[in-house]
Amino acid sequence: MIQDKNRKREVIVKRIANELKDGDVVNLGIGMPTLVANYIPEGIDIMLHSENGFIGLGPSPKPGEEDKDIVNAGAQPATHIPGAAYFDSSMSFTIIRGGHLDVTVLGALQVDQHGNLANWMIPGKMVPGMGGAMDLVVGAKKVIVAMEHTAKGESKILEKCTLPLTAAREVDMIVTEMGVMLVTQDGLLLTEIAPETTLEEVIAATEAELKISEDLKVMEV
Amino acid sequence: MIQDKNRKREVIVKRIANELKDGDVVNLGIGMPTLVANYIPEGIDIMLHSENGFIGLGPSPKPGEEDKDIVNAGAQPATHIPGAAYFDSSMSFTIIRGGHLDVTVLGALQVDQHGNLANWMIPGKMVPGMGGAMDLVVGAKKVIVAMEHTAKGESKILEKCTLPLTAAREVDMIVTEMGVMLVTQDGLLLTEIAPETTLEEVIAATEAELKISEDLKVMEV
Amino acid sequence: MNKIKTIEEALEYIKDGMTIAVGGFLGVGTPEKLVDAVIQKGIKDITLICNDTAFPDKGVGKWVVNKNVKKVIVSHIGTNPETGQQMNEKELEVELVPQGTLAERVRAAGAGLGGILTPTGIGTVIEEKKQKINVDGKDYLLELPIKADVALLKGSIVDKKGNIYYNKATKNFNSLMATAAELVIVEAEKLVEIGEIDPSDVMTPSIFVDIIVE
Amino acid sequence: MNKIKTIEEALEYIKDGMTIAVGGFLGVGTPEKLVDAVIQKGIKDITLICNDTAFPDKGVGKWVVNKNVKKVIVSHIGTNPETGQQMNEKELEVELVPQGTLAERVRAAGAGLGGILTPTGIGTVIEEKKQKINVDGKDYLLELPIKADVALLKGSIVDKKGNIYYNKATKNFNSLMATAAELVIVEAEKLVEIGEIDPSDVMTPSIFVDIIVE
Repeated sequence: MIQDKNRKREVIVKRIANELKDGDVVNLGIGMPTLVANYIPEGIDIMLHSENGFIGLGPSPKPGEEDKDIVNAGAQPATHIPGAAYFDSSMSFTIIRGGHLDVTVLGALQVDQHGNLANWMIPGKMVPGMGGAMDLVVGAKKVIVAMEHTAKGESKILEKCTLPLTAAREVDMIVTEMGVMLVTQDGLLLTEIAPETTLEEVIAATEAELKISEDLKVMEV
Repeated sequence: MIQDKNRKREVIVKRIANELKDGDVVNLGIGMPTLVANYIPEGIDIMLHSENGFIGLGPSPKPGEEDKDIVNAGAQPATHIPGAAYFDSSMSFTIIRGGHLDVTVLGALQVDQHGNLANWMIPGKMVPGMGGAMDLVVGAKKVIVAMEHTAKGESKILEKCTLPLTAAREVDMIVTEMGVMLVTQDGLLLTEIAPETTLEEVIAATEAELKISEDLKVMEV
Repeated sequence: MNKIKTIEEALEYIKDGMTIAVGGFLGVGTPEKLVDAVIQKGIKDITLICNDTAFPDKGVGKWVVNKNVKKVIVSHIGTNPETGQQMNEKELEVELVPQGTLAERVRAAGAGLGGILTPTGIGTVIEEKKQKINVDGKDYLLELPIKADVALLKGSIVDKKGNIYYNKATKNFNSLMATAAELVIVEAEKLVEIGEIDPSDVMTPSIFVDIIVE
Repeated sequence: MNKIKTIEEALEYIKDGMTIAVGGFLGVGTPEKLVDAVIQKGIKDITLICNDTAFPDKGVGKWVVNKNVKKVIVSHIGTNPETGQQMNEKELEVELVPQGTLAERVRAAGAGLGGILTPTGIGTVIEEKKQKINVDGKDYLLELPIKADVALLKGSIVDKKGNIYYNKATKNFNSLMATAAELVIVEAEKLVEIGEIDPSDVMTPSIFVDIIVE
């Protein structure tokens, strides 16, 4: 089982980066999902969507080279790549909601075996708001959850979410530091397991029932 | 009663031009309404809307100076004035339907005392389609009908339209070569009468009941 | 990803019976080369989504004359007598849609909306067979999305990634059709290198465009 | 018509209790001078329509800190701890709206639509008290227009007629808010003569703008 915090993140975001295909239009959520951009395989051409209003998000600017009119959806200074395009919020969500976004990668507080996702509030504690997440999860062709498998020792992969949902039955894939799970009609299917990790460890850390793929592979990260 | 075809048109469009106010955003329909642009009083600033996608329609270009990318909604070569703006059809009808258009001037086949308008088809005979007319009549703050009072001796101002409607109860004002009529809660109110025209002539040419304003004026044209 | 193809290559994606959305307003902003290529290839039974049927010798009006279409969904047919004639002879089905409603229905398809509520058409024949919904005491018609298999666009300036800039009154329905089709083909009036269109000025982002022809 | 006014003159149109729509995304593209002037004048009981409540020291976040607002209609409050705190203490009403739904609701108001159908929020608390409409076997929420008394915009380049050009990521909600308010005030980063913005590149046509400040 991977213990190092940084190594956990690396395993998760590297694996997700390998999931992307040439030509994909991708939205990466704030936090860990953003790091996926650092591992996109050579030779494939990805267009990153920033929901504040552009496609063609580039790397962070060098200090002193920030443009006040270019930020990402987390208000961090950003850049655009050649061939980028800026637009208003209505077009930004036309892209998201209209099925023009191939992949969205988001963090989660909880996700369950039906593909339900909760990531926008903890009643009475923390209510950041959903921002663009509800639209992203409903609209993207493929929804990938990027998160650590557990929080404070508790499983985040449940039979049924207990927190208010971001969207119902929309998650396609969950990637954690322990493995890769697909949401299927029959529940969660573990298709890949992380290096240094045993099947027993994954099952013990997962509240939801896990089906194990007959073709279970080790995550290539 | 005015008999000359050109004089009729002139009376109608001049009177409508006098109805426009400084700063008005105005859409002029194809045909006679277009001529209103030629009589806009000095010193008032009107923005003409062209539903194919711009605001700031200017006069026709000189022969040889046509720009293939600038036409009016009738596909005639057009120009734009300084400060014009081009946009797509969705913005064009946002302007129309969203209440951002002060005045629309349209022709009619029939109009009735309830403010119903028919101007887009004659079943079995002529079906040009409504184009932008249904949106214009529903959306504009003020709907002015510009037409001759009669067609082939028959009144075009009826108790009740018999042709398929363009919109129900949306017409505010009717201007013909015989006078100016307002659509009120109580029916049509004749507020102005054309020069060289008698009240008896107007009433005889109008199928709908006409209330006569106590303050009836002669059209200034 | 190289999106640049010949017109012949692009035409391979267009089949008989498809629903095709075409940009342009009375032919202005219509990709005439693509329109002509469809005629030349003899594509049949097209359902056309367009603002109008243009003129007999211009834009999609030529498709009506050449009988490439079985149905048109448009706001206006008055400038093309051939459309009215074929309609009267029941050779051609014509669905007339108010222009603003047409724009919103195409946009709704592109934006993933289930429909929009418009006041336009209330009290007219446009109401027929449509759901009426009352909001705050006012009646609206529920108008549903219209989506196409293929969209044919005309771009004034197109970069090699597919970003489009529409000059002046050529925008019209082009930017809407771009969002509402499975496959989007743009005919570039001027093809430029990636980066030559200022990213703030792009009117249709490249991600909507599948094929670029010159 | 001279639309150019001082900030003081423009502020005369803003009253306690008004619903004010403000452009910007986490403060980027927000008219900071107008925001500050509202604080300085001590306008109270504002209902704010904005993408978010920005940061305590930036954009409309300052209104929250200075208690100019009684209600916010936004998609996100996570970057401004003051919003959450006032919400928990019931000093501030917070209506959270999914960002894409917020964009469409503002647009619907501007476009004269009675509402739009979105799949976003189905199966979540957003459903509560909303009409569900099934189209072709799929459920959608009917979301209603949101309109403001006043919109405060930031324009990168504004001409003296009121045409606006938004640079890069400053477009966001500015172009939508412009359509959905009784009175529209734009703060120009750069004010230019009429005609200096290419008519094809205008992003908010002048007819939406009532007042220009520098």
